Amino acid sequence: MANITYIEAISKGLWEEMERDSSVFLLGEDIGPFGGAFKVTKGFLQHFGEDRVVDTVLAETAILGAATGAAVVGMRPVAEMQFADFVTTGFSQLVNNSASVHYRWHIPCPMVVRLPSGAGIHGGPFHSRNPEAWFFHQPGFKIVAPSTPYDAKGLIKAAIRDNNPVLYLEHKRLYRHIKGEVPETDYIVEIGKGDVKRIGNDISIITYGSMVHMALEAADVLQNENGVSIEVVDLRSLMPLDTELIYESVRKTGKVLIAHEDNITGGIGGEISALISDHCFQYLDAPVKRIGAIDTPTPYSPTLEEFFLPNTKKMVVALQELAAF
Amino acid sequence: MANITYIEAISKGLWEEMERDSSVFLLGEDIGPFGGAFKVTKGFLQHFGEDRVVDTVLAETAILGAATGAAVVGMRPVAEMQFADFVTTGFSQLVNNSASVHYRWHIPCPMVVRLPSGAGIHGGPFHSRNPEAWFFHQPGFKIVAPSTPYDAKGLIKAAIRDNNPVLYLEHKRLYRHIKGEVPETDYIVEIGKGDVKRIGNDISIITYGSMVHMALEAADVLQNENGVSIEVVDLRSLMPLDTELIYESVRKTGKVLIAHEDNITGGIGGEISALISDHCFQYLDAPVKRIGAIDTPTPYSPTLEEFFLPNTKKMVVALQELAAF
Amino acid sequence: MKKAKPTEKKIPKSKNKDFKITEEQYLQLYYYMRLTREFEESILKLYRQGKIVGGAYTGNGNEATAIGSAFALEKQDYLFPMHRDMGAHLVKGQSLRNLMLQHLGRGNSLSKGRDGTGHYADPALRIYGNISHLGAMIPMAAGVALASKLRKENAVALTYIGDGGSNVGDVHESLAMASVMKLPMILIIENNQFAYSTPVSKQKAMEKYSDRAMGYGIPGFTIDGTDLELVYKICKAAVERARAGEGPTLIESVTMRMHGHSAHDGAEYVPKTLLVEWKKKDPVMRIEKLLMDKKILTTKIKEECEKRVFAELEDATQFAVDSPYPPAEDAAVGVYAD
Amino acid sequence: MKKAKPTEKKIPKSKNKDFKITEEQYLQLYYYMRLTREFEESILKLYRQGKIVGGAYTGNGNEATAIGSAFALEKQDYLFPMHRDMGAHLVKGQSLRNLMLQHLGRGNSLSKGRDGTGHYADPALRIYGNISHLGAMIPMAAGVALASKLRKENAVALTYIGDGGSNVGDVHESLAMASVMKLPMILIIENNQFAYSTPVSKQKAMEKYSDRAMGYGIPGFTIDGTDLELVYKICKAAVERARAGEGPTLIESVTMRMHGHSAHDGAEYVPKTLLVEWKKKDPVMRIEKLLMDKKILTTKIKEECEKRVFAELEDATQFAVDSPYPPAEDAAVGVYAD
Ligand SMILES: Cc1ncc(C[n+]2csc(CCOP(=O)(O)OP(=O)(O)O)c2C)c(N)n1
Ligand SMILES: Cc1ncc(C[n+]2csc(CCOP(=O)(O)OP(=O)(O)O)c2C)c(N)n1
Ligand SMILES: [Mg+2]
Ligand SMILES: [Mg+2]
Repeated sequence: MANITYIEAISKGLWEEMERDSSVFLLGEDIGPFGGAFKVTKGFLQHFGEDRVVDTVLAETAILGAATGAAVVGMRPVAEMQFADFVTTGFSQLVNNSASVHYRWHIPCPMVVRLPSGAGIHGGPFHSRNPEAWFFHQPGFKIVAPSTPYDAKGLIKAAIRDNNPVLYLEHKRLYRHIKGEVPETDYIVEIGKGDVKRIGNDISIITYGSMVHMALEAADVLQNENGVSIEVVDLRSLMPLDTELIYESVRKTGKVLIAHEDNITGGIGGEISALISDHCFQYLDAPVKRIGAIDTPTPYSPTLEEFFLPNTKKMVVALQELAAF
Repeated sequence: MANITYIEAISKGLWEEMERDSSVFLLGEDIGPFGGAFKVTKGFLQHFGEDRVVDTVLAETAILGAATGAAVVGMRPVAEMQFADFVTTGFSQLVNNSASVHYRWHIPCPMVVRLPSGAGIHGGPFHSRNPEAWFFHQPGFKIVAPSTPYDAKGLIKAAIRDNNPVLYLEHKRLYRHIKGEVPETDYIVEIGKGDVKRIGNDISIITYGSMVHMALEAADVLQNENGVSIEVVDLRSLMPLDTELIYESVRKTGKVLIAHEDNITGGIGGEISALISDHCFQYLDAPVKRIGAIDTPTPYSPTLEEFFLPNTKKMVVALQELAAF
Repeated sequence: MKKAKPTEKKIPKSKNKDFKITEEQYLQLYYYMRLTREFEESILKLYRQGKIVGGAYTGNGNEATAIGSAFALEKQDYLFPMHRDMGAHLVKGQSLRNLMLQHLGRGNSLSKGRDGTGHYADPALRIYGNISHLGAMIPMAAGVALASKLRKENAVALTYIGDGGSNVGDVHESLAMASVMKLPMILIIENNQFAYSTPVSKQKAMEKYSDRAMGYGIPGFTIDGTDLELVYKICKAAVERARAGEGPTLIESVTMRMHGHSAHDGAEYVPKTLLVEWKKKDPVMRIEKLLMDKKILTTKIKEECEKRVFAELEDATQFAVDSPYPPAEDAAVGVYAD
Repeated sequence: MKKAKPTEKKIPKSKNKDFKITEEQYLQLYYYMRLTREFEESILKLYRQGKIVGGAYTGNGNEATAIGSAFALEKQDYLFPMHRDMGAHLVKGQSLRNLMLQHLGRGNSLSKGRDGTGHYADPALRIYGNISHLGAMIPMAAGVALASKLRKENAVALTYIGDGGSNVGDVHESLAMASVMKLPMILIIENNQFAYSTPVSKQKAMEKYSDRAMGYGIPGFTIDGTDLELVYKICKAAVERARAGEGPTLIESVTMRMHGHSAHDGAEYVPKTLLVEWKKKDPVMRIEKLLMDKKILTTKIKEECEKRVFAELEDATQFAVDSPYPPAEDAAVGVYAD
């Protein structure tokens, strides 16, 4: 066990998989000598060499398309987007090629796209994207979004071993902000399995990524100030969803708050809410509530961004309303 | 009044707006002498000339970006995608530029993107897209999806007059399949207003586009075979949603089937379900149900495509289950 | 850095000096040319009979380009054909039955009915078909070329794009990547005078598509795409170059789309004179005449060839028509690999 | 069709033969050069003080390119600057206060705090700032050029991209469109030797970026981007050409990014010798020396200029620092226009 940051956990997971399997290679912008904009791949070039750590031209369509091509012929590329926002520049490759390869061609497409995501760092409209909902709607992807160093390492390893295109959302605000115990022995976190990060009885929070930490804080507040017991379900995988875990929690508590940092409308919270309504109808004691960013681009100024984003305080208010329902 | 097809209604609406406002112009692939892949703009070049009907190079990013640029400086471009599927090739322009212009720059971006959408014509995975959910999730767009010639004409005219980027989904299967009465006098269908296409008391179907016609057929079956009275709410606008109309219908019937041709998971049905659960919780007599395409790419073979798509029969089954709940 | 010449029309000197086509190869080529032409005619016939599931795209006029280029490949090389390159599929080893099944959307087709026409992959033959989005396969071809380079496979990736499709951003990004990394990739721009209804004069302002090669520091050629020998030899040189680790080549093959854009398109927008002009350069006729002149092809061999072609087509058509559509529920499986 | 020459280094002959720079213009240019340099130094200082909201991008080394090019525009022309073109904003008439407010994300900034740095638009000045996605503004610039053409406005759209960003597909599609339609657009590729940490040798395999012009049938130039006069004159010729309806021009301006990629980047990956070499061509020093040599600039004028620059900067900085952030609830409004 080592107490390491979220970003170190990603690096370690990548490193171990590259050691384990020579078909794994990295490609992206500035990932070589520079080690990437966030330094996830620092030292990789020196250790693994130029054939495993491939610095590319500045061109996301080429990166994502090349990753898809290499995957189709049996390599295991891990493509880095410098910021998740820039995945839009190669969108067609992902939704048209990568996602449909197996369905149409019956060939695995074992690739990973690393997406440094999320707001709260004053990045403004174009360095703050949470891109999950677009790909969540495209059959063919797996999508994971770890909240802890343990999950970050376990999921990057699982993503690399998976035979499908996996979108790996790494929240930039967690990179150096969150530390945790991570085994140094080999382990994976199974894709498609959520994790109850706090057990509770009165309200379920269904969430993932950076919001898990706010949910845990909000749960403390509710416990201490209102005596309300909150269960925090960390999805970890957005696709496939661990619906059984969600339903189990909802059947127990009867009240749900779905929380994501992404814009509310059309976010994956809508789907989760619809699934819960459909499958847990008779267990619900209150309407399924959602919290997320308001429906605007991510604004730049600190005052605006704070208003825009969900946070612990806003969650506390939503939970108190639910508790009172 | 004239009895015309859905596609004629679109052409007429375009034509009238071009006559009315000289800042309206068309751009796209093969839209000039050829009149477009579906012949929506047949005869336009001859009448309006090359400065109003602009044949472009084969390049969707350039088309959508150029439309955005022209709109920002006060033109009213109407861009045609030859098939809605190819909007993915210019995705970044739309979600990054067009959608955010007003929020970030405080300048209107009055453009329309025409998207020949939908499956059921054996187009296979890449000529069958229903692209609405991606853009539904991006703040900044308006999205309309007419089901009748009347709405098709009224909405294309409203879209052109709107000061925002409007995505106009025209269902290819309706083009020459559906006829209806359309006024020859000037009128618009207001964006953001749905329409109850059939009044009923027992179950609400919330739907749009080609599915409206299946909903009406299914409603007949339910009425005749089961004595169940179905209300059919045609959204017409997907963004903004006419939530009041939806809630009103649900409060009356207490049971809801949301129907779209798009893949279910992450489709806009999830959002609508979540909104209904949140705002009509105490009126619901049954879980909110959804019907849509299964979660795969659109397959090519007729047998597969039929299994993949929702249809009247499947709606009837879903409605009967709801009725029995 | 080697300075790319704007266009070289001559065949670059081979290191092996071994681009001679043997008699046997000539006859093979002739067979593929005839087969491709007749196969596509069969497709059009089936289309008119309502047996094709979706649209039908044919490459009449493009046979020499498709066949000459694919003939330059070895078994280990990767082929990413476009919608007018049926001949390339055949040369790379694809069976008529499989191609027919694809067009008829049958359950035993390579794509199991999930996609049509040339939209399939056959890893054993190293054929990876296109998707509809023009240009979208080229980044994948670059990726395969990259994989080949990283694994030291010595395999080349050959791909194609139309005069219209060449304007899509994917093409540029792929060429930028492939040229910088010296990937073993060849891109053939099939300039067949039209992109759907749009004449090539509305797709480009430069003289020729090979003028774009210089912008990536790679060799560029503009050649007569109806000349089978020339196509083969240029491509062979490009393959050799790619295999030697010297990077990609851009080849503009100038041809004419002799049919409509797809089977439903009457192509009234194409000036008749243009068709008359190009008819004289019909690639199938050209090779036939050449081989007759060379006395490689005799009337007897020709007749045998025709018999073989028609018999094979008969077999494939019957086989495909008799094959069932996939079971409906099959639609739901296979989104994910295990 | 006119055959584009691969690269022309000389200034094309003007029809007006009127590219002479007056003394007054020289002094204006000098002022902008100094102002830009000092403005960006202020930004870096504010960044170190934690007053900039997000990242801070500066154009040290790029001043002559930004200023010389924008100086070639008229009032009716459209400017689409990139992140290293602060000087272009200033020349086109933007106030220091507005630029400062943008960087500090204040509520009274042109973007009302919704976006930062040069990411704003000022329709009155016809400035349309970039978004972060490299290349994404160029299709918009093409669209504005198209609007200008359709409305017979006689206005030109000038835009920029980096050596790295030039590989993005948007650039290719825009040049394809602009060249075919002969749109009044000018694209300057600012080759400043690096794209973030990546040296330009890993972004291109051709000799120079202007080699791409031929691939669109448009004129291409590669020039010393530290030479203010040269940049101005080439751009003036390109503007004239565009205004005459002859279409776009591609200009590679060769410079050096003398700072890190952004304020947080120490740029350890840049060889020190390269910086030393380029320091000798510092564009601000170059123009200063030239004007001194020409006796247009005297010590007195220089001191006055400096005083003015510092006073203006002082004013703008104070004004921006004193301005409030937008009210939080403001975030919710303005997604749609009425
Ligand atoms: C990205 C994209 N945009 C539009 C289309 C629609 N489309 C299909 S083929 C075609 C014309 C293609 O012309 P060209 O590239 O010259 O190839 P050709 O068919 O002439 O061989 C068009 C516009 C498409 N398939 N993909
Ligand atoms: C499409 C896209 N991909 C990646 C990035 C991240 N990024 C920002 S600036 C930069 C380097 C840009 O280099 P260059 O284009 O040469 O411009 P310079 O900064 O050197 O002026 C990168 C990779 C981006 N902004 N947009
Ligand atoms: Mg063509
Ligand atoms: Mg640069």
